[in-house]
Amino acid sequence: MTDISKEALPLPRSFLSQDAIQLFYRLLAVLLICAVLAVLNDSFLSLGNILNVLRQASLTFFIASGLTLVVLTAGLDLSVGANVALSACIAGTVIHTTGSPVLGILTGLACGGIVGLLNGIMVTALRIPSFIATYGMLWVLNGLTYWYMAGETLHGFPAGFRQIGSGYLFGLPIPVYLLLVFLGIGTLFAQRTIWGQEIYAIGANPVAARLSGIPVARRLLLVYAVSGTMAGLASIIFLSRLNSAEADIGESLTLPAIAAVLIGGTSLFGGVGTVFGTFIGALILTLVLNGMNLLSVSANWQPLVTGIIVILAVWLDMKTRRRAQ
Amino acid sequence: DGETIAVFTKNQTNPFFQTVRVGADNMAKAMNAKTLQYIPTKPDSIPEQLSQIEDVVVKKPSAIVFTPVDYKAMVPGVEKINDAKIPVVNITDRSAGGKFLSFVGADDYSLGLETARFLLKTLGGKGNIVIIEGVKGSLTNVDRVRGFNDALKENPGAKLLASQPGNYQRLQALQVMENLMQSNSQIDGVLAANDAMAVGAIEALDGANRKAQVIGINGTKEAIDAIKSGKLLASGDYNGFYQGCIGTMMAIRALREQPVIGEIVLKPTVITKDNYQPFDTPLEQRTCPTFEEASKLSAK
Amino acid sequence: MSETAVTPLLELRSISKSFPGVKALDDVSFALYPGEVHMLLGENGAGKSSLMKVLCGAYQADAGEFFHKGEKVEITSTADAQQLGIAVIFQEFSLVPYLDIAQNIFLGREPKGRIPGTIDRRKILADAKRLLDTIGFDIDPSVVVNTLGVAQQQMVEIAKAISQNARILVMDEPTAALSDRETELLFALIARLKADGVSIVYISHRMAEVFALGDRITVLRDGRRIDGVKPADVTPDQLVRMMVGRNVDMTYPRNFADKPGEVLLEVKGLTAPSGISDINIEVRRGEIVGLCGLVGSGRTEVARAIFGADPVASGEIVFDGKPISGEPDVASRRGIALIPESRKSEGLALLRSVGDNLVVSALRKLFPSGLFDPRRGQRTADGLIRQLRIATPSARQTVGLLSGGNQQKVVIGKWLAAGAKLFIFDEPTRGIDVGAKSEIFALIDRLVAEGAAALMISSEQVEICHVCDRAYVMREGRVAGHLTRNELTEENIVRLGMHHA
Amino acid sequence: MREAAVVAQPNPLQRIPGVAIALAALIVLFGAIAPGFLTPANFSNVLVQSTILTMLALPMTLIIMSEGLDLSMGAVLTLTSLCVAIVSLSTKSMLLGLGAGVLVGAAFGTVNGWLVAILGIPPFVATLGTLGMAQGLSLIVSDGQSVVGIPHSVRDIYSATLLGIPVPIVLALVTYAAFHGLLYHTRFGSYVFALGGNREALRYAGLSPNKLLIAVYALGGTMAGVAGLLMTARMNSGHPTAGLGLEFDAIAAVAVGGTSFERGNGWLLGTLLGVLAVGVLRNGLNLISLPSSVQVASVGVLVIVALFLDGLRSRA
Ligand SMILES: Nc1ncnc2c1ncn2[C@@H]1O[C@H](COP(=O)(O)OP(=O)(O)OP(=O)(O)O)[C@@H](O)[C@H]1O
Ligand SMILES: Nc1ncnc2c1ncn2[C@@H]1O[C@H](COP(=O)(O)OP(=O)(O)OP(=O)(O)O)[C@@H](O)[C@H]1O
Ligand SMILES: [Mg+2]
Ligand SMILES: [Mg+2]
Repeated sequence: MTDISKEALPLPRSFLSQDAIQLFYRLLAVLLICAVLAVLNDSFLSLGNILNVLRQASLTFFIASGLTLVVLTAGLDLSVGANVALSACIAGTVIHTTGSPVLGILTGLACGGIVGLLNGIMVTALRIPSFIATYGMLWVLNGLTYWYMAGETLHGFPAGFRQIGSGYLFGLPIPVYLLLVFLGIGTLFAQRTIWGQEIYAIGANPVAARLSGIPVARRLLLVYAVSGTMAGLASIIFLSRLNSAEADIGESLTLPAIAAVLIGGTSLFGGVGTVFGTFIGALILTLVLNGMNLLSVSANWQPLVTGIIVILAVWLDMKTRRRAQ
Repeated sequence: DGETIAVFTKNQTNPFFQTVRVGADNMAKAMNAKTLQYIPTKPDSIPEQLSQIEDVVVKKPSAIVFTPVDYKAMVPGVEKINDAKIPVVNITDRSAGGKFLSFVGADDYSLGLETARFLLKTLGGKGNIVIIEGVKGSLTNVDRVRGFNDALKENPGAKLLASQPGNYQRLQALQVMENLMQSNSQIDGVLAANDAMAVGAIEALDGANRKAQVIGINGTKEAIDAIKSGKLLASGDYNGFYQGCIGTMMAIRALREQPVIGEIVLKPTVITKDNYQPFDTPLEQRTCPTFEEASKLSAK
Repeated sequence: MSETAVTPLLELRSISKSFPGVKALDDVSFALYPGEVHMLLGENGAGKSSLMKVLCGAYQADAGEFFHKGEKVEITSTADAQQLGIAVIFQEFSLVPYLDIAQNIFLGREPKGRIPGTIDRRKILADAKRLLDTIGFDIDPSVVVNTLGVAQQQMVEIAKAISQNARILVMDEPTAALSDRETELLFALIARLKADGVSIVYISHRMAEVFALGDRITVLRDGRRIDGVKPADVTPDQLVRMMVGRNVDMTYPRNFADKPGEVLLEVKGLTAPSGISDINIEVRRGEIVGLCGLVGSGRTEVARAIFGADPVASGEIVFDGKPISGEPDVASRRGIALIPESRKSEGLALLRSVGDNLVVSALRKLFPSGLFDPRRGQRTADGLIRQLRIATPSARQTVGLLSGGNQQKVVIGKWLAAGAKLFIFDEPTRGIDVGAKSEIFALIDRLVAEGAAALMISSEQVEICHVCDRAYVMREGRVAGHLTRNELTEENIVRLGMHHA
Repeated sequence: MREAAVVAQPNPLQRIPGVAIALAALIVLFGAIAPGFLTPANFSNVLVQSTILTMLALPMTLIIMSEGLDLSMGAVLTLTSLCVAIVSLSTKSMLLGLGAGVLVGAAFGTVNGWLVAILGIPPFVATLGTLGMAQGLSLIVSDGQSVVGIPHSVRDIYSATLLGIPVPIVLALVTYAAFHGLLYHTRFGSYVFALGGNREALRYAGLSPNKLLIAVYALGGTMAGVAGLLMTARMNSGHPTAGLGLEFDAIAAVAVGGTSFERGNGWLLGTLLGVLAVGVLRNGLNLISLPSSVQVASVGVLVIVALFLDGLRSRA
């Protein structure tokens, strides 16, 4: 039962919307982390390192941006990491056998998208809770990938293809351009299209959304397919950046992506959050790891620190939202 | 003839264990036996390998060729096998307990030492070095890193800048390397505890248009290709294929009451661009050593 | 009972309570005497529920004092209120779905079993059975609450309140979801409680109940107390004027069309797994067609099946000359609107803003290019807020914070924006005050006058008789009869709707 | 929390749930094709292997009933397992080890409850955070190494038998009985139903939902502590990654077992069946030695199929 009095959102007094205020706090947090790291380490503020952080954040962001849409509908996609692995392996094989990067990229995106679509079908047609459905999918995908790769590594891709992940354009890494492009597209899609509005409405109350004439099932399919396609995109970036792929690359990608979404202020209950927030979430996560590397902090501390940051970020988010009343 | 050999490996994601499995299959086929592969569905999962042992004990294969996912935590599992009186050969990581017919493995320490020595020799005994470690606490990692460090100690001119874990993961190694390059303007050598991380580090160096000598360990196909193209300096050969072959051979020989060798520690080979050719053949086409060859290997 | 002779059982003095953007209660005083049924009246958003929440400690008043039997007390928590014997039956129930009736009644006060921490199962069932008997509710107390209907759940609520020896019972629109028969049961129970000296605060929008039950009436308007009167001293019209501060015509004037337009909706032999069969219905432009029957006769199911919200087994639905089938998005694109009976769970995204809720069905129409323009959305919402006189500080207010009537207007508003041609209302006036009611009917009248049509489900037969051109009466999932304008009387509806009458 | 539309739902006890069908089907299938499957020794195997998961899945059921989730359980189990190992190693006492493990587990559970109840952080987030913390602490206290050489008394817990029944099975049965009693026959159990079903009702009954929530999560942590002892006993050592990921298995077992994620509708027996279904599947596949990649996929398929069956029935 919804306790309105507790979840009461304030009347915005200024022109700034709640989301804008939250993003502002997050940017402040980013600046704070940057300031601390800059004081502790000389090389932190170098252009090279900043580009470095952005490039590293981009991979997390690609996965997390699609995931954001899923979470906005009050769903979850635990299979994104496994999806990246399978898509990368299949795309890699296609490039190897056909020699055509374009074909490979298309297969990678398609593979990711199809997996996402299957997730969507499980959630809509079979009505399995997304959390469970995508957990099942995670293992199915792992099984497929393991079988397909049979413990081998794919490696060695054409130089042109490798530019996507490791090339530069006017001094900026290409993934950073892609990041900006998809940040823009994602934000526009969520905020400035009717599909975006419908996705927010579905997250806020799926029953009411359906009875308001929103094609809920189709939108959910779209959202899961987009999430899958973004995982496919991430797999391409991964391939071209690392010049290789093996079956276990996905495992370490899922939780950071979810963490980025949550740190970015998207609510698991659906209907609240922004793609830009997710970008900042990815940035914060990457900055912290970067800082720990620069400061030579033992990696043993990394899970601990990440855990604390996730809790802190969400708590502060709730705090500031409440105080804004 | 027709014995079934249960082969336990750590995961289905690391190419190294694939070479072990192919080696075991080849040898079994050659000796008219067959293999059953047991691999945890979650990579390196201790509880799962323990469960698999329990299930296999029910199934009673003729013999077992066993790689523990953790050399200490799997001891109770080995004891279960012993209790069930199934002959078992230990390969790759030396189990901390239990009774084995034979141990076939490589010496991680000398592997790390030799490979690192090769890199330092190439650099003329000096330069700035970083180590990228594998999974903390895994036996292979501890010994390899110890070998790296001892090689560094022999070369006082070399300076260790950082030793950070990449968890045997390509992406993590790449990111660690990228970050380390920010705070260290000159890196001359990279000692990576496996090939995937070595290749990850190379990608990072390439991306920043910087050069350093990199070594890895395992002698995977990918590493051989990188050595061929001059990107990777060397890879310490862990000889997974031989481990699979010889482990299976010992198990089957024991069943057939032929003599076995109690311990074979494969000598490290540092694969470089001068000697990579024999390693450049597809796994399936490689041939297992004969017993005589194997006993020669053990003599060293 | 003379007011001067008896000290009030409970008295609230000068209570004020504000929420961001609204002053919900402004210097309200309220006295409750032993053994009386005190009706609390007011428009939607007048502050009735807020006052009761203050009374039971769920809300903290910003200012004001409480007196219990003449002594000053503090009520800062629900525990305080319980201590004073106050129990509340809310508009939303406070039952635990997967516990049985007995456990629900004695939640937190379970009889202890022999092993520490356990519940004495036999005693809790026996106690519950006894209690249910006293309120005349014949049911097995080990039935899980989740399987009960709304009315039955309400009875459990009342049993729970009584088990706490409540001396003051607050009921917030208790009959909103009850059938006539269930309502009679409830009234009988109230009479019995009253005889036992229990004081009852009763919030209702139904005039008939006010006069049937009330000993005294307090009227609120815009968070202020307007007056306290006795039913004998006022007429319904006077009461309404007090509530809305102006004259309201309670006869819901309608401009019945001389001859209805062409057929807009035709339902032929509709059968659905949800329990309706062989439904034949026709709705023409310019008409308001009633759909009546007892609660549970399947009216909601008909509405949902037409709208595509439930699957259909067989039959045909023709809308605007063409057959229609599929999900609600198809129906809504073709111009059908459903205003569902449970607006909170099915009609609104409670945590989103009024504006977001108002434009959600009209997105495709307002932004044919697919690109959303927030400013245009805002303007549309503002227009609807003005047109429907929705009481909200702004389009940015969270819709869950509006009063029930205004929430209902938002649900209707979203279909106006979408330009629907056929409006299916499921209990459109449930929980809605007289002022809003006549506004809503005026709105419906205008819509049909402009060529739209309406299919209206209502349990209030008076309303059906007043506003409908004709009506279908349902019984046990089938259409039991059809009543033309001239035949449309409460008597006829009841006769057709009763089981085997 | 969202107001769910009031839908009449049949009591899960009154229908045969998908999980029971799946379990029965698996047993019949493997009985027919897997050599050695239908032997007492193998059944004992499956049961023993399922004990650790049972100990996590039972409290997880209560946590999910409270509309919560505990993602930290696997990591906490890992940490407690290490604590058991380290403490029993240094004190030579199994009981002190168990005490330490349970204490650490309970502490983590309490922190989870505190984050969820008092700070109001969504359970997924709060426990994702503590997952990281527990994992980090495991690495730090062990420095990434296995802890070995612990006293035999610890190990005996896993290998000993009581009246011919392996002790882990006895422990799991006792735990199930305790949870069954707790959930269905105590006041606390009723309040757990109310936590997910209607928290307001608790408040009006003068009970503190926050305290109850903390208790539920603390119970989860405590059970992770007990399971940690079993894990240490099983491996005869402590290991910093031993239990990672078990929480998802536990959640899958709960979900497969028919506990819904809304409105406090929980079914303990279903959870047990869910755990067993996972155990039987893994065991059977090992016995027929299908390729390992098929085994990987099979658990996912089981989860999807069981929930799909349930979905079919609840719609029919
Ligand atoms: N928790 C809250 N936060 C903000 N505003 C509130 C809150 N609760 C009530 N209000 C506002 O206070 C006013 C009084 O609301 P209340 O619920 O008391 O009206 P009511 O008389 O019960 O109306 P109805 O007949 O529709 O139930 C309304 O304007 C409502 O929007
Ligand atoms: N959650 C529920 N649990 C059990 N029975 C229910 C539930 N909800 C509704 N019912 C019962 O199902 C039957 C059908 O109700 P439904 O609401 O469809 O009827 P209706 O004709 O639309 O009446 P109304 O709209 O006046 O409620 C009724 O007997 C009702 O009491
Ligand atoms: Mg009200
Ligand atoms: Mg109805």
